[in-house]
Amino acid sequence: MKAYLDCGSTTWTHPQVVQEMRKYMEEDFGHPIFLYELGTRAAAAVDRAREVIAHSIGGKPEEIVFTSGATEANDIALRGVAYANRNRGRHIITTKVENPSVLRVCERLEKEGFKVDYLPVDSEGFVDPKTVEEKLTNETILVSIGNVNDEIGTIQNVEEIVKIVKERNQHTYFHVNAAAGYARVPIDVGHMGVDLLSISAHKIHGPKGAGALYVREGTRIEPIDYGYISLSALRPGTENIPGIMGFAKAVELAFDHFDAHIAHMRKLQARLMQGIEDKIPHVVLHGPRGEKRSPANVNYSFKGIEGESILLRLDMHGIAVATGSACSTRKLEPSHVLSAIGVKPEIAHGAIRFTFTWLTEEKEIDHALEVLPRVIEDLRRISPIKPEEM
Amino acid sequence: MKAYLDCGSTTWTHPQVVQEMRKYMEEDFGHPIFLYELGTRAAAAVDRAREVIAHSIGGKPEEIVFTSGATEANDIALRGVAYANRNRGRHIITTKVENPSVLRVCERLEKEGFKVDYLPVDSEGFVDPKTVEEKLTNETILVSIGNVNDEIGTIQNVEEIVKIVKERNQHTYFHVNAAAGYARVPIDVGHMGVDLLSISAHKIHGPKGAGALYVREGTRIEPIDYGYISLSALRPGTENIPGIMGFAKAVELAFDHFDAHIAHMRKLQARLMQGIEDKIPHVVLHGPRGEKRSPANVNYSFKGIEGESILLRLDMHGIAVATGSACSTRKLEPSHVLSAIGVKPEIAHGAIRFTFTWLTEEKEIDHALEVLPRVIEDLRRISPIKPEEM
Amino acid sequence: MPAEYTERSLLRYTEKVLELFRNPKNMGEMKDPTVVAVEGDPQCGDMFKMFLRIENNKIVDAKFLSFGCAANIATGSMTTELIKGKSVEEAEKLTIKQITDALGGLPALKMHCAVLAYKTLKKALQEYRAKSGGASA
Amino acid sequence: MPAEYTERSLLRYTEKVLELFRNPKNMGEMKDPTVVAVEGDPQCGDMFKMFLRIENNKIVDAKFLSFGCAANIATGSMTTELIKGKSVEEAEKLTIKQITDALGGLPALKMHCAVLAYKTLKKALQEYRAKSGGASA
Ligand SMILES: Cc1ncc(COP(=O)(O)O)c(C=O)c1O
Ligand SMILES: Cc1ncc(COP(=O)(O)O)c(C=O)c1O
Repeated sequence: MKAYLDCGSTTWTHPQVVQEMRKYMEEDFGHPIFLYELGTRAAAAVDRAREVIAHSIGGKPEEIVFTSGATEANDIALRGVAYANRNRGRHIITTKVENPSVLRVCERLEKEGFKVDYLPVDSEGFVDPKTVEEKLTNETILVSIGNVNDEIGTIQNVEEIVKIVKERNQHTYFHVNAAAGYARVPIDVGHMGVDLLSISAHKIHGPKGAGALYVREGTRIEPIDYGYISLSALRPGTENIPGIMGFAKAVELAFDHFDAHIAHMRKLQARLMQGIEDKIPHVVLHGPRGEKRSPANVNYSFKGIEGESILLRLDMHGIAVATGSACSTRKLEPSHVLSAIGVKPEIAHGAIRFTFTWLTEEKEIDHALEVLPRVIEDLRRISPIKPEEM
Repeated sequence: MKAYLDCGSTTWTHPQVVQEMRKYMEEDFGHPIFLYELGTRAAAAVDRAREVIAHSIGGKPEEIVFTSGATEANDIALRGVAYANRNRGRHIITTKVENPSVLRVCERLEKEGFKVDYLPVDSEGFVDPKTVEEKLTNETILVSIGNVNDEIGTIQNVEEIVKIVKERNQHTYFHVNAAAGYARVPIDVGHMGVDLLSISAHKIHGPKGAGALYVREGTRIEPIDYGYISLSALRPGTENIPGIMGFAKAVELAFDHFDAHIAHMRKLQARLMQGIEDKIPHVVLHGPRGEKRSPANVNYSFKGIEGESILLRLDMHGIAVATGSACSTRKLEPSHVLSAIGVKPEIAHGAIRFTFTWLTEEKEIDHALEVLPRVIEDLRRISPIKPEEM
Repeated sequence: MPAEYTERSLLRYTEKVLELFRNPKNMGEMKDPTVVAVEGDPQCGDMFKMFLRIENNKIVDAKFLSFGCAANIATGSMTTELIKGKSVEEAEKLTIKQITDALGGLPALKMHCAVLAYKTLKKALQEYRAKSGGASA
Repeated sequence: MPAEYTERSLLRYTEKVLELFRNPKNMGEMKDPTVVAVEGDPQCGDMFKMFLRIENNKIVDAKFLSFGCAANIATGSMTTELIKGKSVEEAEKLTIKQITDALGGLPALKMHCAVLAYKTLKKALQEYRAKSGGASA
């Protein structure tokens, strides 16, 4: 029995997605810029994909730029807007709990002379809209806030924050990194009022190497990369057409029964949280409970033991989870998100993130719930630290 | 009957490549940065791919950086080296006949204060090594020259040029865009003495969305993109593992019978050139004849008629070819390569490029040779220009 | 997003254009035309030659030759179709927009090809006026 | 290419490390140890406790507890294995390199975990010397 509970990091590709990709690899493999039939078929396919993806977020097809993933989409959004608007101002606002794909770009922009404010969050990961208001200046050209936190599942109140930003200055652009929230929570760029939004295919059972950036019509943005231009000057290079078509197929599959998917994930989530809290003492939930938590995310610390050891023990039973900062294990620092919500380092080190999708099966949750208590108990037995004293 | 003779633009993905990709999409789909088994399998797979690709160009596995294609590889190579060495000098040398993925980056660098010399070429597309020598200064930090011209197939004498560059200054880096030459002509980075080399998967029956940059150990280079770092800080973002594995499989298939592949392409090439010259009057070959021409490239102008019309007529018979500058049809200017070798605009407009690979079949060439004379004759009949008067 | 970053439709032809490219109308030389006009320059990528036979101020036949792309050929077909059977005055009133609308639109980058056929027509009609001594209405 | 741009092996464990993580040796508490030492700080991500039973200047048993990652646990296993049955003098001569070599190497980023077990051993041995009044050779 296996349980893949690290869907927040990446997912397997749906067989129907693979099938779709195969078509664009073996049959309609043409280069979309050329006028012969194979080329126009490829171009028409990309147009269809553009429509599917635009539709899923309430945007227009021509507002979709295909990228190699959310990392690249975030980089284009942030630096592309910063460079194109530097004459209007050099101030950017983001939060302390963004994904590294946003934070690293902001740090780079700081080196290049931009000023970036990293907003604090409360103990559940929420940004207080008032803090945004306080930081806004006439120099603020861009605000970037993820709609769902990838580590602790906090669903940010983006709409309200956008309203505050736009009331202060219509021309301050708003970017949302939606890699963790896409297909987990409803997204409508019109309703939310955002100007740029990043998504990634491999988090929704689409292929790795495909993502998209929504760029509202009229947004002042310039390329950050240069070279051979095929369909889009904002993202040079021959399009990954099979990736794009696989992405679109994954979007169709994810949004076809969206409400049922959410309900399924909510059920898995409740079962997992209940099970952990019933069966294991000395646990700490990270992030909010209820409606304001992503249905796809559960994150607990198990006091007195260390996350990597839990991860590797669970792996011995075919269970895949993430620990600490799922995206920055390399730094060996406690997760920046857990630090930002005020979790003590010794607790943060024992944090385990379980993430799933609409395709995760209940029996995977049950398998985890069977193995986890034993693993925690075993590791606590060999730890010099008593959980009740932490 | 169909004939796909635009392999220089892109190729279909080999079924074995698709099979390999499927494995990394549906089974070993893990994120390579994580320590659980699925993650380590993915990481180990990437290491294997690195070895296969390094081996194919005579480099070391750790000198391979995976990218989304040659466009991105060229951008990282050129701007990455330029930025990291700007304190040593701001002079770059390239040629007038490079692919737009090199030229557009050079133009960008000029805007940022670098000085770029674009070397002329002779009537067959060759760079005179002496012109390189003349342009080299103490400020020259980088020379970038493609080993094979994608439009007219000229095989550049890279080795000799590298020698001249390195004799003048060991620290001047040498970059080769090998997207058009990879798997068509032998490449050995050690033997050639180059520091950076770009390749692309979709030109060798691998997937779109995958490429690689060879970066010699010790090369001073910095990233041009920022964000979430998975395996390589030079190219952020979650790796396109299926793309990488598909690329490696394509490399194996391409290099497994390399000599036989070359012989096959030479045979197709001779057959096509002979056929065109025998059957159609008033044609002009672009690029060299013989050993110094890529075995995968044939390029003729058909006087008195226009390339796009030829392309679309051939397409009516299932034949795909490229016209003018295969990579810049959008500009409606005669191909920059044909201009650089001194072809008159009215001749350049009638240029048709036929490109193939080791998998192209002789009967495709024969089909083209059957259809082409009729198409040329038909179009000449409705042209106001007499080919014999051009 | 600025238009220059979404160039996907800058080069695509409509089905109508492709249909007229594949099966062009009125293509070829004409013997004994009333008037002939040439516009364009092969160095710039296209050249267009139009033949008109005009009887009693009515265009009874129109033909063309083209050294040009599909847009050029399709526009030539459409232009000659639109004026055949019309009076010279009617032909003089034909606008470039009417031609491209009839083609279902042309990619932005190919507009100059449509203009070439149109310019050649204008030139031919002027020549006809000059020859026949009549002024345009 | 600068090392910082190829981090693929910064975190990977050898099979030996994973094996010792999965089946650790000498893990657990010891009743009546001759000496106990603790190093590290849970705030920094790891804490290590070592128990030694020393008879006639010989380490007859060694055990450890760990609040730490796989590297920490594997290094604890290896360190205790390497000193069991050795004299105190021999144990004092053990180097950090001997431990990591025996593990087939450790990812660069995890070296400090190995050092922690080593430091705890040193501390335990010092304590033993202090307690028993003997100085190190
Ligand atoms: C919130 C968030 N943003 C961005 C990324 C990076 O996306 P990608 O892997 O598509 O580059 C991830 C996943 O790694 C993520 O979880
Ligand atoms: C010589 C050359 N360089 C670079 C490229 C761009 O490569 P890619 O499509 O992998 O971005 C191409 C093909 O379009 C090419 O022919």
